[in-house]
Amino acid sequence: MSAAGGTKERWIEGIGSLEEINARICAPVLNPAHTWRWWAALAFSGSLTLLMLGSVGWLFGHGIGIFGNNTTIVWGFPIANYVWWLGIGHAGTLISALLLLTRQKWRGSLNRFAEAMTLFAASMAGLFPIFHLGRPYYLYWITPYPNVQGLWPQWRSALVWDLWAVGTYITFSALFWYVGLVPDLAMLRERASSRWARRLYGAFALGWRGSARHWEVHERFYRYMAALAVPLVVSVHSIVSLDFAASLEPGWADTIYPPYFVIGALYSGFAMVVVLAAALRWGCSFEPFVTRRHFDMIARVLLAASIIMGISYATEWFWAWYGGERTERHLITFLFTGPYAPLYYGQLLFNVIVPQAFWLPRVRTNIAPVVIISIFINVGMWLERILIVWSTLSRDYLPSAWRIFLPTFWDWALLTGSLGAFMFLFLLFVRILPAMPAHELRKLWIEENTP
Amino acid sequence: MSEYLLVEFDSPHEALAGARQARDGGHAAQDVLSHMPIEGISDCLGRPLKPPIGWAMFIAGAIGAAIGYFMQWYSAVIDYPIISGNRPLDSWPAFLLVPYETTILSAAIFGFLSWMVMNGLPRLHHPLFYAAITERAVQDRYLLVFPRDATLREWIADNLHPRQLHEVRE
Amino acid sequence: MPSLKPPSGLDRRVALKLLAAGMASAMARCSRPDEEIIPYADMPEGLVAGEPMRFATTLSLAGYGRGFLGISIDGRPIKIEGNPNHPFSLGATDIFAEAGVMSLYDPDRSKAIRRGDTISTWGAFSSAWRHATHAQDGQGLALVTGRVVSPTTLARIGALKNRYPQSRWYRYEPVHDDAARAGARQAFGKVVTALPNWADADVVVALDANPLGHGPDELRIARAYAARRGKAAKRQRIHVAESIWSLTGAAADVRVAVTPAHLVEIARAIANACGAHLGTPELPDFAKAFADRAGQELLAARGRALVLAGDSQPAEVHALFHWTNAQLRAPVSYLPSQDIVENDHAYELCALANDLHAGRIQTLIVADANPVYDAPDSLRIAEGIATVPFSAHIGLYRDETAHGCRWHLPMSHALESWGDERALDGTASIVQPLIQRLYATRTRDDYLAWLANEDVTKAYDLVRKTWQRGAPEAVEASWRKALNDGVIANTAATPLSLPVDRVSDFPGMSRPRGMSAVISPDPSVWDGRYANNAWLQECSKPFTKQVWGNAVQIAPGDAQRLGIEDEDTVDVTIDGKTITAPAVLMPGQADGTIGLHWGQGRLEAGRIGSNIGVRVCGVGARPFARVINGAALQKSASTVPFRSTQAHTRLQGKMEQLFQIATPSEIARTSPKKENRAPSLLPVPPKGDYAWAMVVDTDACIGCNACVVACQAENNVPVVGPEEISQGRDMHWLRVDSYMRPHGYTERRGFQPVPCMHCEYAPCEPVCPVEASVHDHEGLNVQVYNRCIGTRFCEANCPYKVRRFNWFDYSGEQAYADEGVALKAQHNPDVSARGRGVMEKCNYCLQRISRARKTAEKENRKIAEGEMVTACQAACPTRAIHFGDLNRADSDVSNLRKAAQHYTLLEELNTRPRTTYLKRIFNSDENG
Amino acid sequence: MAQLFRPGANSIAVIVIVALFAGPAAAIAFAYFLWNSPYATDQNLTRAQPVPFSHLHHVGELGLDCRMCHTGVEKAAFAGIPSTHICMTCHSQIWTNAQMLAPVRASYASGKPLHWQRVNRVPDYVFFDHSIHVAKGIGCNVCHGPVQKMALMRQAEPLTMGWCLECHRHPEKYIRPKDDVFDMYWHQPFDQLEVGAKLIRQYLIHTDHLTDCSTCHR
Repeated sequence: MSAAGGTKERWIEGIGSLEEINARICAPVLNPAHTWRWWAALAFSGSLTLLMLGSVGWLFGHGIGIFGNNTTIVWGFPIANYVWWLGIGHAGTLISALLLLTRQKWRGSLNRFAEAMTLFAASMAGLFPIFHLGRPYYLYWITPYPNVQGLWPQWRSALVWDLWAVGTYITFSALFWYVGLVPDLAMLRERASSRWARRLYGAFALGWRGSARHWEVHERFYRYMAALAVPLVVSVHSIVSLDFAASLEPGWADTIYPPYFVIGALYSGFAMVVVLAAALRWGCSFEPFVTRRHFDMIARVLLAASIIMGISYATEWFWAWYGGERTERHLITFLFTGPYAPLYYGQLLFNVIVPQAFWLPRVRTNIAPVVIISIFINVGMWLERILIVWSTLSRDYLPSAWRIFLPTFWDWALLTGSLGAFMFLFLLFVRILPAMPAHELRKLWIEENTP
Repeated sequence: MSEYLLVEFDSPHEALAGARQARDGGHAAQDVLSHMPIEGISDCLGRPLKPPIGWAMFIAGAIGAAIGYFMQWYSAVIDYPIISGNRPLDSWPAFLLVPYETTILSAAIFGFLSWMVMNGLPRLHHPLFYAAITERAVQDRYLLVFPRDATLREWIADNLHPRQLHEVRE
Repeated sequence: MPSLKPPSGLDRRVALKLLAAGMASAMARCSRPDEEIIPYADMPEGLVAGEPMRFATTLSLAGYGRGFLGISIDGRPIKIEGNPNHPFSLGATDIFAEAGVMSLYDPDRSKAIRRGDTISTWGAFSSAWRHATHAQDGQGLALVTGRVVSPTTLARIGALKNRYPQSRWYRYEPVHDDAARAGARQAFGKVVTALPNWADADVVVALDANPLGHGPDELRIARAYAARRGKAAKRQRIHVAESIWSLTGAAADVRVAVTPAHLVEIARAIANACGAHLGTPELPDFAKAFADRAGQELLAARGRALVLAGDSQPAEVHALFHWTNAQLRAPVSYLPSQDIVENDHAYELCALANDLHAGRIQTLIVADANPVYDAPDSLRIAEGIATVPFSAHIGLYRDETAHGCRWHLPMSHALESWGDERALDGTASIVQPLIQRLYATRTRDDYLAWLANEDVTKAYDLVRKTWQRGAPEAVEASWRKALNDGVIANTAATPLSLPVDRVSDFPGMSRPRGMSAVISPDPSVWDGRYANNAWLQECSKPFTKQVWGNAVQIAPGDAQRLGIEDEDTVDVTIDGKTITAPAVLMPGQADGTIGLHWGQGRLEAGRIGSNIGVRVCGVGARPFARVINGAALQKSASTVPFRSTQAHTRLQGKMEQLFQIATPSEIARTSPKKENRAPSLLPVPPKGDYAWAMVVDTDACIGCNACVVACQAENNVPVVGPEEISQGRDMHWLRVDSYMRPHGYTERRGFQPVPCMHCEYAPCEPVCPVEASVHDHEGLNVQVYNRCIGTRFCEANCPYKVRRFNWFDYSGEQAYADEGVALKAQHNPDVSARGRGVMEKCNYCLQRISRARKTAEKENRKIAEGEMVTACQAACPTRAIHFGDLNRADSDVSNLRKAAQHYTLLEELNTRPRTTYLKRIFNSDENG
Repeated sequence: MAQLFRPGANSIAVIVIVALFAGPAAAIAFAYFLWNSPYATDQNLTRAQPVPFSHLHHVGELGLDCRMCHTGVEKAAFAGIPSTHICMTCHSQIWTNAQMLAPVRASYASGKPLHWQRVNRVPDYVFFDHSIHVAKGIGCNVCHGPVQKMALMRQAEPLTMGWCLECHRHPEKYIRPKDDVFDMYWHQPFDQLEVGAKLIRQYLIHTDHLTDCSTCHR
């Protein structure tokens, strides 16, 4: 690129040298500034994590009767939380993979922490199906393992598919993330002061020397993984959507579900990335790497996604009306007029209406509004998930089975607890590992600064 | 015991140029240490690098797919056929999802293993680490690696005009 | 002897436990504790361990006996079934009979003699009795009982009377028939029991009469009713005029809802139609139309027409209808009343109150009655009893009266007692114990005999004495036969032929001010004596679907007028007394009427029944008045939760497909159809040795809930309790959905029992990740509890929502888990008790199928048609539930599936249910 | 700089990584074999009994028929443990004052039953029925082993579900003529498979239903 077009086009601002990049990126790990913020946040999220652990103990002690579920609305918060968290977990891998394949320069500043987010969010997601089981200690029966009963999983069940999809996704993301980390771990190995820290980072750096062979293998492997990641991500939330779509229930048995779920996943995921990016920018002074332009780009993505969500909702209404199926129609009227109506309007507002503000460049390029709208989007997406679970089961085929779901304290405790645990893990991550991929940013900086 | 001569450059381009020159001068560098990938430099080494990691992953994926399907088919059709919603015992459409995932899973895992093998990692202890400069190689420098040899050293000093030369001894 | 080292179990088990823990308890099938087998020291004759045995016995309702069979395994009664030989069971049961076992094992039953609150001894009581202050001749000695028709008990009372000539016996039954008795006196000059021969009537007109509702005659009538619903027989037409919904009203072909005052006018109109000249009735048009039509049809069917007046009707109407029936030559048999006491029930209770307050009673024995709860507050019975020097209560529970009395003597449950009962028609049957008495209790007869200090005081001897007839060996033979058959041969009374006095004058009813409260016994707990029976408390009432409480039923019109919403809490004020309860809107109820139920609001029922709902029998001046005028209704300040198992009952538009109705002519027009099924990509189901299927005839179903409780007893279905119900959770495997469809000026109601559909293409199965929900080769959709991990995907994907989940450890943590031991004894050992976190559901009584199959296979034959009977099918008084093998072309179910009125619930989903339905048929082609 | 790691570290690192992948697999395999082993199934386990009853003596030496004591075996699910009364029908005549039999006599006198320890046992959720197996030609010793050789009763087979299925899937391998069910010395004919197949048809055994879950679990 030309030096002339320099400043405006840049993704890294106000950096004078490679050393500066390294120093900034290692700072939170090796010599952090204003740590009190971090400790405060850690304490807060830690207490929420304790709340989660407590509720889980209570749950296993008393049984899932402590949730608000009932005879007909057999699924409640845990399933909604599962879908929501997993959705958030989709952005990371997709950012690093899709943007890598499409050679997007702004990927560099986001992929590392986005992948971490993916990992933590997916782990949270993975927990909820276990919490929701009547007999969680028999979870392993879903896996094919040699046993004295001579029994196997029932492979036609979407839940078994979930297990494989989520399991694969978490393993895959972890590998992808770790391999990307290795060169930076090598850097930390050399920069860390204490001998033990160096040995620790050194061990995980596996002796990376940055030799030409290393880079050759690394680049290829990284690209192939990216190529695998995209179909994987798409498959995972499609399979999750089959928990609902592969059923007979009104409002669930919809062919639109898989794409609609995948987009929804990216949507919430990118929204969460915005929040975390802002937090890092503020907390770790990563201003040079996470610029207004980054937020602008994500905002555009969110805008596009919000429009697709709007279309998906409209499609559901249209088919309910056009298909003329009694229960489908009744379900839509129920959504608009029933006891859940406020939530449904909230969903539409947050997921479709509010994000339209991104049409205005002024909104897109200012970090505060982007972050606020992103939080709205996350709330809206959670509402969508819970309504998908509730509304259908509340208005099933037989009126005699119509019930209403009333969440209990434990429903809320587990949800907020999981948020805390997620935050907790993320905080640990920024203090232990480089939250920005130093080697990629160095490359980018050199590209941007070579005449 | 192996001893090296490390030739330091300031920028990727100089490093690349140096490597080319050395190759053309008949003294192709053994290796390059850099904090970032330098496009095309692998062709300037003694023998070009073409790690077949793609093939490794492809084969692993294929095997993963086969195992994934066989597992379901064997358990649901052969070992314990059970009537479930009167679906066919071999419900192949439903049985396609698990293989899809196992394909990717095994490709990834095997890919990671080959990543290590082909990189010769883990290699926590390496003679090059005796050189202090290797610290910077993973941070902001570019080093060509040659065998330690006086004549070669002079030739390099004259032709590649590097920033600096380092020798690695035990 | 060889030295035995104990199984070196412990260390190994510990090791295994740790290991298991280490593997995240990966291998749950580890470390089994030692288990003992304890054989009999001396095995009883004929007993085979674990095999069910049936014994004939008798349970009474409102004092009248009905013969049933008790199933007992290893000496534990676990289930009650109908006795085909008994004319008032005819092989069927009702909820009270089914729940009998639950009462037997109820841990709250009284177990010890008590003086005040302290546990006392028999010795202490007998000395106290000897010093009781009543005179030698019994002056001041009072005995209070419910209705008594048992020969043995009557003999005891007689003996007591001999011993104490001046003593006084007060008998009253809360759910009484005073109006009918008075009517009979007017018509025939004496009290008689009028039993309609329902099956012989082509036209029935019921005026607030509820013969299909719970009561001693229900099962007999229901059988007859069903007999006339068959597609072959010439259909009966049932006209019902009533104020609030009754089961008979729901079963009616033509129904109007009018106020009690108008009911009397309808009676007048009908009598006029039959030739009485009683002046012109004042009726609104629709009611007049109803009366005219009913009158015409009655006349047209003279000889096969029948009019019935309900207990809420004044004596005049009863008398008038006796006359009308005579004019119609109606199929009614008049029998001498078994209830030998001349006075009416309400009168007796008032007399008791007066004598108590007048201090005419020094010694009071209350035997198996609960006047303190039953009597209206205005009688101040409790205060009266408090003034009595010596008062003793004999009863199953330490109830309100027991608390009011000085002494309480625990009574044995019928299933652990010897005794006898008579049915409405006098048919006598033996009460035979199925188990040794669980606690130190005695039967009512024991106590009475002792009080009368008879020489014999063992219930068994007393009963034997009653039935000493003829030569000893003959006696023994007939005794064995009686025990075996469950009825004592030719003890039924012979019908009387009675001249009917001409009814001259017929007073109209003055238009009442305010609203009229129409009160009836609770459909679940009767007059309150079953209030502590958890099965019955959780058995949802037919129309309101309410459980664990009672409600105020009001007409939508009134609700609108008073600004009352469904489930609002309301105050009903009657004679200055206020009842606060949730309101439930009942389309099809007469404006200006309020529906109330007796039986709730018990204070001392036990841990289950106390403080549930509101006490209704306290209001009013007359005891047990069925209609009280001048009631006021208003929205209440307080709120009482309304707990029901079905919130939505009204079907409109496309939803009417869910509960299909037809008229005979429509059925005639539709030709019997082949089973035409929607195409499917799925293969045809494997053809097993049997293809079990169920057809539920919603036309025969009267919504009595017997099937629900039967299922509960047979399958160890736990009770969840009021809190869980409010959460929207319940456990019934078989629910009876109650539906109504708007129809002209009224509503048409019907019932749809919904067990598992056992879909051939079951949606619940492919979604289960662990093969816990699977099909077997006989077409059963079975749930493997021990494999279930509780994902609940199956229920989520079940369009019929028939699966039930153990959110908590219901089978262990019932309201009385602490004393659950006795209840465990009720559990059917052939059925697993489900633990926490597993799904369960109807399995067509798999244990019965399995037993039938084994019996058949041991004889190298197939299960015969009709050999396999499910619990719900066995209980059903109208034989609405048909079960059998579709592989037999000639089987009952195969034929019904071809019938014109056959339909499949949610057929459009093409789940191919094995449980299907027959349409409800309204035998009246007028529409609206 | 000095090296961070000694040369040995390279090998250690490799070993660790290999362990990461091999470890879980090994654990699962181990668990499976453990849970199939007598250690977990209680196979061959004898238990302390109030009276050291010897099937070896009663069946092997005296040749008593199983049904003499296990009276329910043809009628009911539960084969039945003999009541004290049954023991005493003989032991009121012979060994009338054997020390070993004191508990039996005590029980007979007091009417308090003997407390035996269960040896062969399936979980509560398995509804096993002796009578039907006996009626369809499954011999006692197929499951209970050579009882006539056991001085003390022990669990002869693992009694795991997998073990049950083996027979429910291939009854022809084990079925025998009804008359030989109680014959402890019965030996399979050389053409067992043909004979078995014939008996299955003859006894109207519905093989497809045998592996339905509902056959044993409800």
